[in-house]
Amino acid sequence: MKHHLSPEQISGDFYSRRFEQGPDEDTLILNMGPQHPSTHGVLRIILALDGEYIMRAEPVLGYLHRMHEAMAEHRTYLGYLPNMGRVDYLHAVAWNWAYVGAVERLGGIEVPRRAEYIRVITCELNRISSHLLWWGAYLLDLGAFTPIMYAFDDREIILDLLQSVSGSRLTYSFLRPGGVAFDLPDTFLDEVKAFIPHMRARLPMYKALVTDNTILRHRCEEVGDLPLEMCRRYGATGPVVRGSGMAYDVRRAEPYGVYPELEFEIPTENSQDAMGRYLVRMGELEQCLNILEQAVQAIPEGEHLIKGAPKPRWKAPVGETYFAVEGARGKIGVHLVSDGSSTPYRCKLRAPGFSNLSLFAELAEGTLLADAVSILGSLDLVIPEIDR
Amino acid sequence: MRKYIQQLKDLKSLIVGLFITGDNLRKSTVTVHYPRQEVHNLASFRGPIELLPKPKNPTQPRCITCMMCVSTCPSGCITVVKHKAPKPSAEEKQAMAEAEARGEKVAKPKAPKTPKQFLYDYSLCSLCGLCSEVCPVNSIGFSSDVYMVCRRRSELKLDLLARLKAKADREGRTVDEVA
Amino acid sequence: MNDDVFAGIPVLLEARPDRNRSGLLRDLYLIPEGIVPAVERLFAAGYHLEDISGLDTKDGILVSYHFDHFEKPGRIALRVLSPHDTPKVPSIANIFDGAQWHERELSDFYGVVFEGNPNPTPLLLPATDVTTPLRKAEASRVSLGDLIDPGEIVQMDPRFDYFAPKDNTDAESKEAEA
Amino acid sequence: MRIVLAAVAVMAFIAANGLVLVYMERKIAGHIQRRPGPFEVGWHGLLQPIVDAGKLIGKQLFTPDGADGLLYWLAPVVSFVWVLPLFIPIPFGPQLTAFEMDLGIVLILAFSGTNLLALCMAGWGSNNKWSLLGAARAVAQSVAYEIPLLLAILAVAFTSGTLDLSNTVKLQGGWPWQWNIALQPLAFLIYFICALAETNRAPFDLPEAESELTAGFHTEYSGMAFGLFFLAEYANMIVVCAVATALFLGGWQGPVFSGVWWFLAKMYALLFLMIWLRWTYPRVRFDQLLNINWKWLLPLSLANLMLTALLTKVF
Repeated sequence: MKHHLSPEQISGDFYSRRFEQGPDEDTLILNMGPQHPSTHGVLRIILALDGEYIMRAEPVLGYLHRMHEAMAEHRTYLGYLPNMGRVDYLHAVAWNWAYVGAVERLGGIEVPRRAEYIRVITCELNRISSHLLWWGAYLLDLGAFTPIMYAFDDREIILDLLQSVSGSRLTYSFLRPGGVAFDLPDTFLDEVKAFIPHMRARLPMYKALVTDNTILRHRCEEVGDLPLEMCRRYGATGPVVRGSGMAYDVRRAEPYGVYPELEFEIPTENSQDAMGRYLVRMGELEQCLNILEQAVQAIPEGEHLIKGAPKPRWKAPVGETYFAVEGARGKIGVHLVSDGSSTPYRCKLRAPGFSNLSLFAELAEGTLLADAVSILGSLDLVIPEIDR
Repeated sequence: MRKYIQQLKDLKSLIVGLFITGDNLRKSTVTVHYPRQEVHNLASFRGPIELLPKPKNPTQPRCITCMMCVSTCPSGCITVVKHKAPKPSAEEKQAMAEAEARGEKVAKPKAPKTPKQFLYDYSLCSLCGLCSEVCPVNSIGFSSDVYMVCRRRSELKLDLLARLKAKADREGRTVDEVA
Repeated sequence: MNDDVFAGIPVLLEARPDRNRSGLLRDLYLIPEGIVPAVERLFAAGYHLEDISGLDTKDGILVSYHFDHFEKPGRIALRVLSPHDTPKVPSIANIFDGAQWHERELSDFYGVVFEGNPNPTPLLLPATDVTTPLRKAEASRVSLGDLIDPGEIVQMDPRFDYFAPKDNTDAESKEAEA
Repeated sequence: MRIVLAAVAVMAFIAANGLVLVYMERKIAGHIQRRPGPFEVGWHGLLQPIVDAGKLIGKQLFTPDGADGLLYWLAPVVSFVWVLPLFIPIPFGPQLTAFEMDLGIVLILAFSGTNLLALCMAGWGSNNKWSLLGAARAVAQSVAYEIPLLLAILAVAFTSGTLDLSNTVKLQGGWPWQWNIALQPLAFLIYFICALAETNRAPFDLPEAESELTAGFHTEYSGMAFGLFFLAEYANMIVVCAVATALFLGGWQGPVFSGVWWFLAKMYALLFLMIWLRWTYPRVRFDQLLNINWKWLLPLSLANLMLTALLTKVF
């Protein structure tokens, strides 16, 4: 066999230097990504394999890094809003909310009640669409091709609904400090009311086709065993920690908006495995529908944007604040520091996927390659959010 | 032993799955077949921005070149060029000079408020809508153009004034008709 | 209940900020050597690490660790001020494993060296990149006291005087703004 | 002369059925997912497979850096060529057999194992770690599943007392209860599951599991080299379904009238089932795949064989 590769090329790049060939010649060093179907974008994981068993895994980030935090320091408070939809394109409303909430907290801005309800409705719709996409993509990872199409069928309705409010289908940026940019269209609430029973009727089909499927159960159960203590060490939040049996949800732990007025459960699973995280998300779909049902009943009439809401040249008062919301992947935090000018002095974005992915290396050790794919999918990663 | 029986029972779920996909196979398709059909909700889509015409003149924008949109746009995708003030002719200059000599207040000719050029780089735009919100005369709106295609990036640099005129022409609306 | 958590750890400044405005329950400024024992206490008390944020001020680079509790929510911020020329902070990655990535990210952005980080490789920026993109230009840095409102100060080390009351004109102008 | 004619006919049959199967797979997948599938080329996309084939033929053939040229290029050829003999003993109709032989089943079993060699060569020759892992999976999977497959066929051979496929068909009747599946339902089930695994079809498509191994053994192949693997996979599917039809489903014999149409109808019904399964299930994990084989299929097929042997001896 001929090799035209120089020794440097064979030994890999900077990041794989910790994986240099050791005394064990049977070890296979494998680059999973950045172009790999199940790393959901451009995550790269360097694996040391013994057969198909993973001896060591190390994620390498930064392939989708856009330095959103530096952009914040060069844009006005309002001008930074469109960035939020791009950080996590699957749950854009939650990121919008986290940022807008931080600005409101900093500036002491009131939000009209109607706007709070509009935020809840759109945020929960967006959460459903995010979970549906995760569900389909996870099953793609596990080799089932059809569910993602069914999920997209339902997700399309949500995108239509959100389009009718915000005008865009994915990277929504229609929340504003002090409310929302647009009021709901006339037919919107009726359409949401019609959507809720439709979605409820679809969930049993999802369950019968996928959740109960014995092949899927064998792929997920007892895979990626994640004790609660480990979640804590890595700061995992969202469905990951709830799948490990801890009912931690920012909507309840640090209530914001009108969530304290809405009744919903926090689904948890004690199995601590990939199936637990799967079931938590499926349970959340139902809870989102419950929240929606209450919100469309309770939404009051009124203004959607408070009078005197920040204009583009608005200057935030001096100070710092930390505001967290519950995104589809966990706790989204925005740490905002203002020096009194019209641009943020510092905007730190806490991405839930960042912490959730950091535990992958420990979780994947000793598992099969196929299990690693299953674990990776069960963490519900969105790489742009992790790299920011 | 119980484990094995349970595993056999679980096989039922495979049959159920087959019935579900089989049921869907029987049903009609749900996709929209693009060239033959179109989606129904294009109107609510907020696509590339466009200039809104004056109520009485569909070829003229309402824009007063206040430059609010230019300074607000987070990605700097709007360029507005103002008209220059018309140069007074020799006679007018003379008249002005005479008037000034008389100690009267002279009104210098003012530039028209309408924009000379209104350029928009769609490739940079993130469709946040801040420009349309800050516009004092409500001159910027969203088009619902979802079918815009281009071969190179430079084609995304749009001349909104020309597009406004083209739109008026396309709709066959002229100044006279409106008036 | 939290009062015992940091007992015996040297604290430069402890503040109780307005929770509705800052989102923080407690706010502690520590010396670099104090961060590891303090974080160990938090780990034992069942806290989890939210993130590590940096802040470039005139007085140095402020590293803020945010912690929260799953069952007893209440955000605690620990902060370490580090000089611009040799920013060195002990790593807490051996206590909270998740801190490894946060620290690496901060090293990328601010050039802060976290001593003892098990894998001090660049995380988000290329390995060849030596720029520290979030460090501000000398002229645009603002002093710590002009950025952060500490709220009610519980205890203060006299050496740590960034939040000490300044002359009245400053306070008056702030009032006028408000 | 007959052999040459048969070879040409078999090649034409494989190519034609390959095209039909590509179309069928994509259409069924589409409709299961509530979308029309190929639609633009020809009426309801009927010409799509031909266009696909044209695209594959037109593509550049590419040898990766450090690949073993001989193994790398031999693999797709071997994979395709050794499928051809498999068609020789298959009785499509009463007279429609390429070459009647007493040991037809043995020939098929012998040659079906060689496809594995091609996968092995492809995996090793590509100088790609994903390909190698795919090849390793293919070997373990094929070797394991060959055994219950063989035992299931053996059970049928016991009941009918012949290894000649034509004779097996002739011994069955036209109506479903006269078919071997009525006598050997368990053997049929085992055979069908093993056939899925042998042809690397979902849920047992581990050697090419694209979400794990990008594309498994054919990661590096482009153009018609990939096309040959593709064609061989479909040809193998046809073979296993044809053998199942002959052994278990009464071959060309059918109610009311008999003939080649019955054979093709039954064969395509099985192919449809295979496609249907693929678009319904997730993929099993590798250790589970082997567990299914060693813990379930092998003991069951052995028990089935013993029982069959006992019953044939008694009656």
